[in-house]
Order: sequence, then structure tokens, then C-alpha cells
Amino acid sequence: MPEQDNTSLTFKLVYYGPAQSGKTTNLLRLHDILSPELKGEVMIMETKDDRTLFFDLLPLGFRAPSGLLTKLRLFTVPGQVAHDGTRKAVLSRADGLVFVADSDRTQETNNGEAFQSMADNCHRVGLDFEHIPLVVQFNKRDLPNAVPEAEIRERWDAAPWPVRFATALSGNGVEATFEALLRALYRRHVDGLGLATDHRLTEDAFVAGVLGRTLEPQ
Amino acid sequence: MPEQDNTSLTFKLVYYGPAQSGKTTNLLRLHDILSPELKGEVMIMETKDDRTLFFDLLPLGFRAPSGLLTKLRLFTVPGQVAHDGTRKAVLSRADGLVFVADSDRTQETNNGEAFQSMADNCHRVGLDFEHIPLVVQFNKRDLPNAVPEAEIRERWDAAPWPVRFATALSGNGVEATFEALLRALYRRHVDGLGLATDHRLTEDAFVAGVLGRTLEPQ
Amino acid sequence: MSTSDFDREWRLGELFDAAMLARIGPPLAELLGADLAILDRDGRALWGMPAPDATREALILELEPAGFLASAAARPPQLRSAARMFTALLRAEARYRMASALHLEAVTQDFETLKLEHSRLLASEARYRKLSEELEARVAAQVATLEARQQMLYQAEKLASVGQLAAGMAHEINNPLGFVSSNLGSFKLYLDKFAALHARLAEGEAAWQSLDLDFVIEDGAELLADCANGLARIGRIVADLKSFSNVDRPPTERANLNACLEHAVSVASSPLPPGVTLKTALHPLPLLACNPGHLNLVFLSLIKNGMQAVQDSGRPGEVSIRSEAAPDGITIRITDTGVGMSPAQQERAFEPFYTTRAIGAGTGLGLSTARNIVLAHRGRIVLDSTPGKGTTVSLFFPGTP
Amino acid sequence: MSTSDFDREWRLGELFDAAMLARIGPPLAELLGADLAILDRDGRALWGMPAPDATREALILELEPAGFLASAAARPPQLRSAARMFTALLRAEARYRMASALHLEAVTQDFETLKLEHSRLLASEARYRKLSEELEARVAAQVATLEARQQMLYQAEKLASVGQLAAGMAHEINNPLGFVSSNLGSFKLYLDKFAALHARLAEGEAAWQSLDLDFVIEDGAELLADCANGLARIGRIVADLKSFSNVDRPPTERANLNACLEHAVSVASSPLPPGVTLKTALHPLPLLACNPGHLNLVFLSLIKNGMQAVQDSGRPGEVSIRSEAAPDGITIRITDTGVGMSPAQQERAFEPFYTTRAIGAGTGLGLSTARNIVLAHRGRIVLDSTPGKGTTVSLFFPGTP
Repeated sequence: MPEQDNTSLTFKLVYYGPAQSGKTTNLLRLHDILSPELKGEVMIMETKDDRTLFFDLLPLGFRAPSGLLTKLRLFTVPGQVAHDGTRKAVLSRADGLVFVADSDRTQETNNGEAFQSMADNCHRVGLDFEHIPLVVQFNKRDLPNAVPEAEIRERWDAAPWPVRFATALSGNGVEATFEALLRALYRRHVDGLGLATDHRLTEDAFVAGVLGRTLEPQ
Repeated sequence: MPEQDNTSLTFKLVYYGPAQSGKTTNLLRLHDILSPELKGEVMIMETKDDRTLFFDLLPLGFRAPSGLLTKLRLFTVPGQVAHDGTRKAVLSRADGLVFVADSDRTQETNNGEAFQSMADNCHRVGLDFEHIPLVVQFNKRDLPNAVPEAEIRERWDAAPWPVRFATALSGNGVEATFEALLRALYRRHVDGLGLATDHRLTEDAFVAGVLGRTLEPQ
Repeated sequence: MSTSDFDREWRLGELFDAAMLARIGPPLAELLGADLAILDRDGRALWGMPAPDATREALILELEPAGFLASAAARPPQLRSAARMFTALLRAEARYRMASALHLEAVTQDFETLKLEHSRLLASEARYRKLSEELEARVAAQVATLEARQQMLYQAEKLASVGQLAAGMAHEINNPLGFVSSNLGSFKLYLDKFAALHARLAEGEAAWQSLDLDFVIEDGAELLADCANGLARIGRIVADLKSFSNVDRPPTERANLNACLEHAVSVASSPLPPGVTLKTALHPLPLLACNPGHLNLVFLSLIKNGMQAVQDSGRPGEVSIRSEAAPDGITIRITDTGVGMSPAQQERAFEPFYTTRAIGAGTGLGLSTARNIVLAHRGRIVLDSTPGKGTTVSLFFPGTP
Repeated sequence: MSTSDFDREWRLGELFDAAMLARIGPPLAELLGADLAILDRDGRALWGMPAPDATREALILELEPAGFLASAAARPPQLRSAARMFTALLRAEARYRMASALHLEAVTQDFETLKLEHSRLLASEARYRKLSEELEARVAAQVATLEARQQMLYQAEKLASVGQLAAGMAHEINNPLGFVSSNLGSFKLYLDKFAALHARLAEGEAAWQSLDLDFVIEDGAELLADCANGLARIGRIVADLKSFSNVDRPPTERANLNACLEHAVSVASSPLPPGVTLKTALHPLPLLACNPGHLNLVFLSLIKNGMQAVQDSGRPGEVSIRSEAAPDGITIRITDTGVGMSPAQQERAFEPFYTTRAIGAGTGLGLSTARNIVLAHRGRIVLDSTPGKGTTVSLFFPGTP
């Protein structure tokens, strides 16, 4: 459950995926693209070779009409196999997930293993994997040997999760992925947190607030 | 092998032992007691409950008659069982060891397991356990149910390592333990590093330099 | 010592990159209110341009300077303060770097340990699988051997029971053999008497009477009848023996089971143990395609079991043998009024090698082999026993269609 | 969310304790050249005394202030610079705290995984040990069963070979039995003739001749002799059968092995297969404490094996049986001029259940059982064979001391 006190509400969102699928790049691009009311620096805790060692963190926030400060803290996990303990620790207490898959055809096995590890680790740290908001992003669409979109759509057709396509390096699809997660997140918590009732926050207003868009007048 | 360049020489010394046997206390007391030419702060990287998480570090140094800066970096390892990977990492590249045992009779099994883990880990990180300078310290002599000194001496009689008795909390035996290690360290390296020949450093001068004692005129 | 080792000594230029220095240099200069340069430990400027006459303030992490602050215009106490602030920042950064480098080493080590443990687990499981397969194979091979020996034992047991008969039969033959021989001795004397008559023919009736030839003729006839009986008895015993020794022939004969039962009764009753009565109620039966030698053995064993059960009861009793044609086959019942069997004994009665008697003291075929023979004839065998009352063994053989 | 979680938002008071603030507060105030207080995010002073009219500068770690610098006299750009320096320090500290908290969580998780894997390894090894013990026990139990059946088979085989004899012997008895019966028929006629003579006694010699009584007396004597022979033959067969059926008796008799050999030769030669000659060379032997029934079977089997080997060779040949007293016991040799055995056959000849013939078609005891019987008499048995030339089986029985 998101952390809540009288004046603020914090969602923890985790970007999960195999090593070097572009998780940190997603955060960096979101930091560039988005302009919410509050936006922190990306805290990058990398080690040599630009590989994430602990996590990266991007904080975002906006104020609801009720005055409630809504904060989102976007984390990445380290993708390398050895860091499974760290992944579990970062995954703990997550409110939503983006699975960043690598579209490269040679990475299909890695994607599959990482997705399975995400499901297993969710169970281990006590997350309800069946119901947690989750968006699957196929990144690196610009690769020459990327698995075709139609093939991916067909394969994921039966799965309950939204699938988005992205080229994070150029920023393509990064915001769309995040928006899909925000909508799933809103729907999951709208009733439990009284977002619409207590805080007069519609889904579109929630998304617009986080992304820093101007909400179209209704 | 100690790290050496034209102007300085660095020995890495590691205090090893079961959880809460007094490794950090040894470092804190040495910091209080010793007054070498150069003495840094104790860097304590502890976590909650005052348990060492990564390591503690006390840097000491003095200049040899030749002008060579001799530095000693004293590390502790975390004693808790789960941190075996950290212990191995801290142990890597060590030039000398102090094994801090807990004299409490109920701790005999823990002492034995920790000593065995030290020997195993030395082999794993490529240290020559048979020849590395090592001093065994039985700490907490003030405990009412401490194993008697005679019994410990008898048990360790056949072992090749000096045994020292200490009550680190009050500082008793801490310096004696360290001195024993320094002497073993000097003897191990006197020839390889040309301590006596190139740097005109006798064993007593080496010990006096590190401990910050005034060397008795010969 | 590699640059990723957590326990090396850090220099300023490693801990702060240009971006970081550009972020903290200006506010520090602003605070200092004077010119400022940040130098690495070898005096090289990392940020700012040090004046030639600048004062240096060392930034000490452990024992030696990791770098310097340099300013020409700053007041010394302020430059010292700036150095203290900067050193605090350096230490915090170094601590983070050491923590992350150590974390990486520790996690790598733990992962190695985990992989090692995992490969041990795989090895253990492979070892487990291999051993389990080997042992299962050994067990299976032994089961095959056991079955082969079981089959051999089944063959041997049939022959063995014939062997048991042989001793008794040999004894049985000796008795008639003895008196036939003895009778023949008498004939020799009688022939001599007639030879003597020849010499005294002239005496006529007087010689006849004197030689007592009326008696000789009368007794001779009786002796002849005795001999014929004796020889017939030997013949019957021999026939029984032959009928029982046909156990290796395949079941191709069409035989009357009553004849088999009579053979078995004949053998079982010579001699009849004291206190045991045998009763038969044999009704007309259709011929059955069977191996009569095998069935003889089955019937004989069952009758002898019954007789033994009566003897074991310690009181007189009977064994009754009843045969009957049923619409779909032949029913045979062998009932004794003996000791009976406990439920536990009944349960185990058909197990191979199960016996309540010492090995070698058996009365013939085991019930297990008996059942095998019955099953080979597509028949059924059922035990019904009450301890202290007696046992009935019922056999059913389906008629050939 | 507990205070040890790496991913919480930090407040200034958690990151810097009083000692740390006391170390960095003074130089920062010195640099600022003005009054300074350090406040937590709720405005509470952690170091210094904030003036009521002090200006606050927020120290922002993520989105919100983690604390504030407060000063009344400081110029705003300087206070902002001080806040930037302080924030850099806060961030470095927070980064270290997050790194160490995460390290602890990660190591704990890895340790849990390792413990799990280790307990799986222990479970796998325990499973391995248990299965291995179970299967070993099963194998051992089966070996015991196999041995028990082997023993039973050994008992059964001895009796089985007697059973095999029975059929042949029964047949042998029928022949003399037939002609003795037939002779007795003739005697009946002869008796009638003497009865007729009685009525014609008055005719004297004329009646005698007319009744052909000279022939009757002469033929009667011959018939009697024939009968006696026939009965003796039956008697001998019965004696043989008895001698062979004593297999269940313990070896308590002192017997002459020559008699055993003669029994065996007698049985083996009725009838003698075509093309096979039997020769005996039996020398005086001391008595031997033995089970003659068992040894009969051994000798008979060896003689029959020899006869079969001659028949298998497809040419006439002989089996010679030789007995001899040696200083320390008795030697018996049974030699045939038959097919002989290949080295491979010789090697396996004494294995239990080894035979080159179909099951049930055996000529008696297997060599394995024969050897068991010989060993039970503390004797030795040795095979010596040349393929195409023949086989000698040598037996040695040590004399009773």
C-alpha cells in the first residue's frame, strides 16, 4: 500500500527487467520530458561500466485540489543476475511495476528469466503479483533484429498487462509506458485512498498532475 | 603483499572474530592509546544496534629514518554469520590478522566456527593462511564465566600463533595484542621489503614507530 | 590493487567528477568571499585557477592529503573552515564509494557461494538419481532372478512330491512281493508231491491220500488267488506311481477327475493313519482336458493336508472327498474335520514357501504350487476354514467349451 | 515502513547526529560570517539558536525540505551558497545511508536464499541417504530370500530326481509283474490237470501220460524259477527305489560306497541306451559315514551325465566307474568318452541353475547340488574335460578319522 499521512501520499514504482534493457534510461528520459509541479534530481547510484549497483531514483510530485501532496518515487533495480538480493530489497513495498524488456531477439531468454524472477520475487517480498499495477515495455524498438511488434502483441495477447513499445534512448514510448502505469495505479487505488471522493482527483487529473500536462477543460 | 610505492608502504591488518567479540572496541581503544606520528579518525560504518555492517577502519602511520612513510590500515569484519561475503571482501589482500575470540565459555562454539571460517576464507581469497602473521586474542577476560587462562593456554599450546588476553572495553591487552602482530608482521617482511637494510628500521623501532612510543636508546 | 577495490586510498579527483566540482565550487567560493581553486593531491587544479601565491589547505581523508583548497585572498581561518566543510563532503563521498565497492564484492562473493551450493545441490540430486536408478535396476534384476527360481522351484516341487511318494510305495510293494514269493515256495513243494505221486501211481487212491493231494489242490488254488491279488496290488501301486510321475507332460489328455481322485485316495490311504476315515462321494463327471499327473498331486496333497489336520486335532475325524458336475464345469470339495486354520494362517496359506511345518516335513505340494496348477487349468481354488472345526477346500474347473 | 528501510525519505536529524553537526556547524558559520542555526524539517533547531527573525533556506533532498539553514544576519546569496554546500553533504550522507541499508537488506535476502539452498541440499542428501538405505535393505532382504529359495531348491532338487526315477522304475516293474501273472495262469491250468488225474487214478500211468503230467511238472518248475527271477527283479527295483528315496535322512549310516555305485549302475543301466557301455572297476573300500541316499543320487547323476555325453557325441562309447581306497580316504572316478565340455562350460558347470539343457529335461541333480552334497560329506569334486574326447569327474571323500 502506498505510504500516506495527513498531507502527503507516496507511491513507490519500480522499473524491473534484465541487465541493460534500459531501465535507467527510462528514468533519465522521464526526468527530461516531464514537468510536474515537483521534480527531483535522478539519484544514480551506479558503479563502474555504468551498471546500476543499488538502484536509481527519480522523485516526482504534484498537489491535488484537496491540497494533498502526491509523490511518486521511481526506482530501478540492478539487472545483473548476481544482484537478486538487491532486487528483492528494491522490489519490497512497491506499488506498481514497469517491466522493461529488451526487444533484441537474442535477449528473449533473458527477458523470460527476468520476468519469472520478478514474479517469484514479488511473492517472496509479499507483493500480490496477480493484482499489482504492471506495464510491460518492449524497449529498443530501433534495433535491426528487434522482435516484430505483431509477434510480441500476439504472444502477450492473453496476458492481463498493457504492453507498450519504446525506444528509451530517443525518449519514444517512455511517457506512454509511464502513463499506462499511472492509469493502472489510479484505478487500483481510487477507492481505497478516496482519490476521487476525498481529494477531487479524476484519473485524467492524476495523470496530468504527475506528467505535468495541462488538463484539457472538460 | 603490502602495498608499496617510492615513498610509502601500506599494511592492511584485519581484526576477525565472531559477532560482538570486541573487534571494533579494539580499534577504538587503539585509537585512544596510541600516539604515532600520523593517526586518522576511526571510520565506523555501523548500522543499527551498533553492529558493524561493512567494516571499521583506523589508519596509523609513521616515517622511517629513510623517509619512507609506513602506513597501517586496521580493518574489522562484520561478525554476523550472514555477512560472509563481506568478510571475504574485507579479508582480501590482508597482510596480518588478529582473531578476536570471546572468552565467554558459552561462546566456544562460535569462536571455533569463526576461526574455521577465517581459515577457509583466507584460502578462498588467496591468502597463505599457514604463513600470514596472526595473533589470537581472548577478549572479555573480565567476564565471570570466562574460560580460565590456563585452560586456553593448554588448548592453544600446539598452535603456531601467539595468544594474548585482553579486556578491550577497559583497554587491557589491546596494545599487547597489536604489538605481537606488529612483531610478526615485521619478521615476515623484514627481508622482502628491506626494512632493516634499505630503511634502517629495527623491529623495536618499527613497533615503537607504530605505537608512538619513544624508543629506548640502545 | 585495482580501482574497484573498496579498501584503497581515494584521491579527490576520483571522488568528485567535474560536474560535482562545478556544483560545489561556486557556493564554496561565494561563502569564502575570495578566489578559490580545488587541487588534486599532486597539486593539479581540478576546479578554479590557483594563483601562484595561493595558500593551500590540505583535505585529509585518512593520514595524507587527498587534495587541497587553494586561495590567495581568503583569510586563513575561513580557508580552514572551507577545508573542514569540504573534507566532510569528501569523507561522506568516500564512505559511499567504499560501501558500494564493498557491497559489490560481498554480493559477488555471496553469489559465488550460492552458485557453489547450487552446484552441490545439483550434484547431490544427480548422485541421488544415479544411485536410485542403479539400485532399482539391482532390485529389478533380483526380482527377475527370484521369479526364475520361483519357476524352477515350482517345477522341482512337483517332482519332489513324486519322490516323496516313491519311498512309501516301495515299502507297499514289498509286502505282496513277500507273500507271492512265499507262495511260490509252496508251489515248488506241491510240484514235488505230484512228482512223487508219479512213482506211486500204482497205489492209486491210497497214494493220493497219503500225499494229501486233495489239500494240495485246494490250497494251491487259494495260494494262486492270493498271488493274483498280491500281483494286482503291486500292479495298482505301480499304476499309481506312474500316474503321479507324469508331471512333466503337457495337459493334453481328456481325463476323468474321479479316476484322479481315486488314485489320490488309493495312495493316501495306504496306510490310513489311525483315527482318520476317508469318505468319497464321487458323481459322474464329464471328461476334462487336463494334466492328470498334476491334478493327482493336487488332490493327494489336499487329502493329505486334510488327514494331517485331523491328526493335528488329536481326535478321530474324517476327510470327505466330493465331486460333482456343475452346469459350467466340475466342482470338487475336500473337507476335513480337523484343527482348522486361523485367519492369519488362511491369509498366508497361498504364499509361496509358506508352511507351518519344518522344511522337508511337508506332506507334498505347497498350497501355492497347488493353486498354480489349478490356475494353469483355468480353475479356481478357495479355502474356507474355522479354527477347531475344520477346513473345506473347494476347487472349480470350467468345462472345455 | 520501518526506520531501517533503505527507501524511506530521510530527515536531517537522522542523517547527521549532534557530533557531526557540531563538527560542521562552526566552520559553516565561520564561512557565512554570520549567525547560523541548523533546523530539522519541522523547524526544530538541531544546532545553533535561530533568531526569531532569521531567514530560512530549505535543504531539499528530493522534493521537500529535509531541514533548513537559518540566519538573521547572513546575506541571502551567501545563505543560499551555504545551503547548497550543506545539501551536497546531506545528499552524500543519504546516499551512504541508503547504500548501507540496501546492502543489509540485500545480504540478508541473499543469506536467506543461501540458507534455503543449503537446506535443500541437506534435504537432498538426507533423501539420498534414506533411499540408499532403503534400497540396500531391500536388496539385502531379497538376497536373503534368494538364499532361502536356493536352499529350498536344493532340498527340492534332491527329491525331484527321485521323482524322475519313479516313472522309469514303475515301468521296469510292469514287465516281470506281467510274466509272473501269466505264469500263475499256467499254474491254475496245471492244478486243474492234477484234479483231473484224481478222477482217473484207476487208469494209472495211462492217465498220467494222457494228461501230459511229466511236461506239467517240468514246465511248472521252470515257470517257478521264472517267477522267482521276476519277483527278485521287482524286489531289486524296489530296493533301488528305496535306496534312492532315503534323501531326507541325516548322514548317520556307515555304508560301502561300492554298494551305492552298484545301485546307481543298476538304475542307470535299465535300460542301457544304445551305443553306451558301462564298465565298473570297484575295489574294496572302507565303510564311510555318509547319507547313502544322497550319494546314490550323486553317482546316478554323474553316470547319467556321462551316458548322455556319449550319446551326444553321436558315436559308441563307454562310461567307466572306478572306486579305490586311498591312504586318507576314498577316490571315485567317473569317466566318459563323450563330447566333453568347452572351457566356458566347465567354468560355469557348478553354478546353480546352470544347464545346457531345457528346464525339466535334466538327467537328475544339477552339478551344483551334486557338489553341495559332496561338500556336505567334507569331500571334493573336480571336473577334467577335453572337448571331443570326454570328461572325468573325480570325487574324493576323506576317511573318518
